[in-house]
Amino acid sequence: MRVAVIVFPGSNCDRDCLHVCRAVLGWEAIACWHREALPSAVDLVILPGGFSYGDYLRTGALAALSPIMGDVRRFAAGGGHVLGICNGFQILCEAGLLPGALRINRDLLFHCEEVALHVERRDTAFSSACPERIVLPIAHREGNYVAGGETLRRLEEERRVVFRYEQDVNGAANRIAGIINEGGNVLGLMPHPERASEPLLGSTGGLSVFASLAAAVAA
Amino acid sequence: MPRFDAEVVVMPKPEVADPQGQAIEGALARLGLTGEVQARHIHVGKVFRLDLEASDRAAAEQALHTLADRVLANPNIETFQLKVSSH
Amino acid sequence: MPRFDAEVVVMPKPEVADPQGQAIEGALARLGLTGEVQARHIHVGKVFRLDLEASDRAAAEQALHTLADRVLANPNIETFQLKVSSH
Amino acid sequence: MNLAAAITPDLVAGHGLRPAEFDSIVQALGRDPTLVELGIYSVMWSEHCAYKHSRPLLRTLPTRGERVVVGPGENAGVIDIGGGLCVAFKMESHNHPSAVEPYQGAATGVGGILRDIFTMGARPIALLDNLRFGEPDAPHMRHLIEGVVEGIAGYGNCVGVPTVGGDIMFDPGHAGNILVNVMCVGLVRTEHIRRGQAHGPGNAVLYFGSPTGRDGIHGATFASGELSEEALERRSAVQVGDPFMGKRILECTLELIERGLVVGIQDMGAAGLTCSTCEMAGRAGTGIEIDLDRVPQRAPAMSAYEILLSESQERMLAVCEQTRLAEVLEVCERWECGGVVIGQVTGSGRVEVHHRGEVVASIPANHLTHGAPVYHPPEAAPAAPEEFDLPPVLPGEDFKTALLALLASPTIASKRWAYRRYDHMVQIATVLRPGDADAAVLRLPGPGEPRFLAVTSGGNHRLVARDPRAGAALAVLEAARNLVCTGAQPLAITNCLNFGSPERPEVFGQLRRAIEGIAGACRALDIPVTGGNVSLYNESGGVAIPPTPIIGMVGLIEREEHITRPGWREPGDVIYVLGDPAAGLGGSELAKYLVGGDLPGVTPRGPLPPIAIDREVALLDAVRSAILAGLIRSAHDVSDGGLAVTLAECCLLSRGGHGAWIHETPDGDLALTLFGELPPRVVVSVRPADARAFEALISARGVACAEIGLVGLPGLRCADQAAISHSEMQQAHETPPWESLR
Ligand SMILES: Nc1ncnc2c1ncn2[C@@H]1O[C@H](COP(=O)(O)OP(=O)(O)O)[C@@H](O)[C@H]1O
Ligand SMILES: [Mg+2]
Repeated sequence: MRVAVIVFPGSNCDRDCLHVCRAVLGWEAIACWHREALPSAVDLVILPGGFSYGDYLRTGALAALSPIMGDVRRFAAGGGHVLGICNGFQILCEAGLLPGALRINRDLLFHCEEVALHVERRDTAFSSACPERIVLPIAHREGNYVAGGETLRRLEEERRVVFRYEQDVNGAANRIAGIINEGGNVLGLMPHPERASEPLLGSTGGLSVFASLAAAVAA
Repeated sequence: MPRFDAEVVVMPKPEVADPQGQAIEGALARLGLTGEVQARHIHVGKVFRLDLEASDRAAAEQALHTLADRVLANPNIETFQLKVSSH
Repeated sequence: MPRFDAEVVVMPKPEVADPQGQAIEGALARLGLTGEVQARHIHVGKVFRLDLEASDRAAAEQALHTLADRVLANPNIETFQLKVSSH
Repeated sequence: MNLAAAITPDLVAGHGLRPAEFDSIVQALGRDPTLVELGIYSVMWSEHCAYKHSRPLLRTLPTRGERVVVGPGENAGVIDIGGGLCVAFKMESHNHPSAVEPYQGAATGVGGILRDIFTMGARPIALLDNLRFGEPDAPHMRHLIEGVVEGIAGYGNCVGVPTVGGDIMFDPGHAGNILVNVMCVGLVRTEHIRRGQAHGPGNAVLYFGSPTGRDGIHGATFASGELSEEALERRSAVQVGDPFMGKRILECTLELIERGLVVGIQDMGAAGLTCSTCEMAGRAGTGIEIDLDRVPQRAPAMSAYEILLSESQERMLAVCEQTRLAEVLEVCERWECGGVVIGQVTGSGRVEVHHRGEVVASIPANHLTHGAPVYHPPEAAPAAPEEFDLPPVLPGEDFKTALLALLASPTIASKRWAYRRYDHMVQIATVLRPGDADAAVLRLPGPGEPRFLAVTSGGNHRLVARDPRAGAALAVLEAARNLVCTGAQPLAITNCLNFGSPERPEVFGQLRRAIEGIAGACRALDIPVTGGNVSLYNESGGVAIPPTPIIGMVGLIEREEHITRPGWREPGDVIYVLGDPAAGLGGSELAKYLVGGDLPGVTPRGPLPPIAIDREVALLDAVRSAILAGLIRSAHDVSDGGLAVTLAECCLLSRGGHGAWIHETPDGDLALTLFGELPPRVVVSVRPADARAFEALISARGVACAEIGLVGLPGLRCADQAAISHSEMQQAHETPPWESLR
């Protein structure tokens, strides 16, 4: 498994993703600066969490315009797997790779805590190894998913909501925590699977997301 | 090159929830700051002010539109208004 | 009671650092999004649009000023402009 | 040289310089200073930079130890934790800026302490914040609390450094002058440690980060030829933090250092460019020559005075060899943080500043950094605290009411409302998170079995107000107890001394005693002080804040199995309280509850009971040995609210939801046993099978050890009192501070 973790100015979970990929999963993981080209022959691209461009303008908006996003777009168009975590999800929405947008939480506050998720589908590249329910940490102030009524209806109809909060944590439409694109190869997820991948840190719910990806790539 | 003062106002689309506007409305109701006067339907947007250097006003307006549409606003959830005036 | 459309524009004071404006300017310069046209001195502020119900325009203006000064703007680092028009 | 503005005695006084200080300046320069030089001296010789009142006292702190790599005097202290790894840590105050503009004041406080850490070459791995507010129910105070907490979150979250600890206390004595202290901890490999020293005449002086604006310029308070009316108006612009730039200069600095591209480096904090150039030259015994025309500027037409004294945030100054300059600038470009050579290192021993073709300042660096006078102001012994009569002991049913009230009181209640807004998990190393235990525990990187760093910061100023020497010693001991309860060995402290005006004899008396107390406790624990900060003149309306020394401490846990938590583990485990019996209820949270509040003037209630530091050290040793021997299942420090609150927390933190049945009250009286707070104690639980071995180990160390009960069914049952359920305790404890006072 060869993974590229994209580093934008202001990304701050890049090192965490690299650590989990390398030290926990034993994958080959490459940090890729946003002004460089995407390395060849990668199996997975991760857009990590953080505050790309300081979250200025809109979360993810400036990063979505970064040179590397052209490569990511082509990679995704070719069927490559892309996982956007937290800020990465925001970037995918801003880049138009996923529909909708993430706005400020209903209570206007940053939330750092563990939340329970219902895994809506276990037949995707990102969730095939997940149990029905997983607990993952969230850490965001802009995690309130919004989309037009038509888009929401399609998302639900096409079963593209893969992860749903059990409780309403931030005001997100239909308690959406993670969605997938039409091709099933691009997933945006507000909670942080990389923060729940080692028993020492309290929980391992996130491992199942990575295990799903490993299976999908191997298939 | 001529210079222009430009302004872009970006507002949330009316159908998109505006938690900031709602929070302010709630706070105002509680504080009773405005006395007899009722404040309602508060919406919070962003304003960008900048200088543009362009060959003429049409070029400036064109560039500003591109900027607003591609960068400053997210057309999924926001609308924008432009203003260009001579410096 | 008569209704008024009100708008408050809150901008960072010119002497105060505007990291957001600076970051956007830097990103735009690198991306070359505005083509031939140069965009400079970008400042980012907030816009509040609301409805006011007041006995008359003066009362509406008065209330809006209180609102802006006490709630919507942070006088330490921001200035504001008001606009009131009939609905 | 531009001597345009006449240097009048008024101008000198307006710069906060005393006549004798001015004479010393004239003597060192051999002439009158220019206005710019006066401004430079004014900030460099301010209390904040020069420690005029505290330096002789600080010298009495123990600063040596075999692990100390860098002691006080640099941007941060550094200790060696083995395996080629060092810990850099320091604490800083941002009290006054936060009182004026809470969000930005707190945010820039975080930015500043982060810079102090990465400037040493260390990657910041944790932030802690210690906040002191007035009672939270006043609308104005609520605004300050919200702003400060949001500001800390805003900066720390964005930069990606977890905020893992600290404390928050509410006291009418801080209502007019809130305190915002922030601590940062970083990791650095020994070979990457850098100092703020400008070695090597001929080397380039490089500026990177944000441009300079008219932010936070203090100095003179009135106009002069150079400073127009309008300039004055603009002058004190509030500093606005830019965490995005903060993150970029962090990464840029660490890359420059790791690649060996800088000789010395320093951030621009208080007094900006002036302070960093002078300190870097002063420490290296060299000189520096800079040209202000090359300094990136945000505002038009800035004067030399303004550029030099600006406190714009996120700016760095580095010294590099000319031959490596191209590489240096490439790194700066990559991280998008500018990078301009503004001067060079000289051998002159002077800081020489050019602006628009003129020399506007030329000062011996050493005189600026080390020439400031030292004052020994008159001091008075703090007034003896009034004795205070407690209402008679708690009548029967009231135990439950009292405990729930204490759990909900703002200072004791859970601080989840605050730390939930802080990203405390980023960097995926936080093993014990805020709210989990007495200290935060972080996984250290490295090959092999993981090791852990425990960090804590705090200080109960109410004890210091009652007895500055003993109270400050207790703050050090509490920090150590917090670490020990998680299984760590305490290694070193930093501190922030928040006091009123040292020119008040009683305040200076408090300061001296507090420093003596800190020094004494550190000596007894055999741990050094590696740095800190002094914040004086914390007053409002002519009244000083309660003396508030805050202690930050780091410790090491060598093995995962030594990490200890406060929550009960298994029903049937035996509960012990370790330490001498409670010596009274004066000054306790219970007393405060019974008299109905913390009225100003009532706070220091009665003298502290005598504290035998050697017995406290023995207690810590005993707990730690028992943890290392694998005899302890859970450990929790007894502090505010006494044993009752501690036991409630052990229940709430029990992952299995276990409760406790307390059948013994060894101090005789129930109220005293459960609500007495001093001398310090620790609650532990032990497997029944280990009880004998445990008792033997503890008593062999001469430490008092009383079995008080058993871990059992959910809820807390004490002797013949009504049981209190988990949900009742939970609900009280999770009450946000502004609601409990409604
Ligand atoms: N209370 C204190 N205890 C120990 N050392 C202190 C204390 N206060 C300041 N120092 C040390 O004095 C030096 C100067 O401190 P300071 O002026 O705050 O540095 P900076 O400007 O870099 O923040 C630092 O090394 C600091 O650690
Ligand atoms: Mg410093």
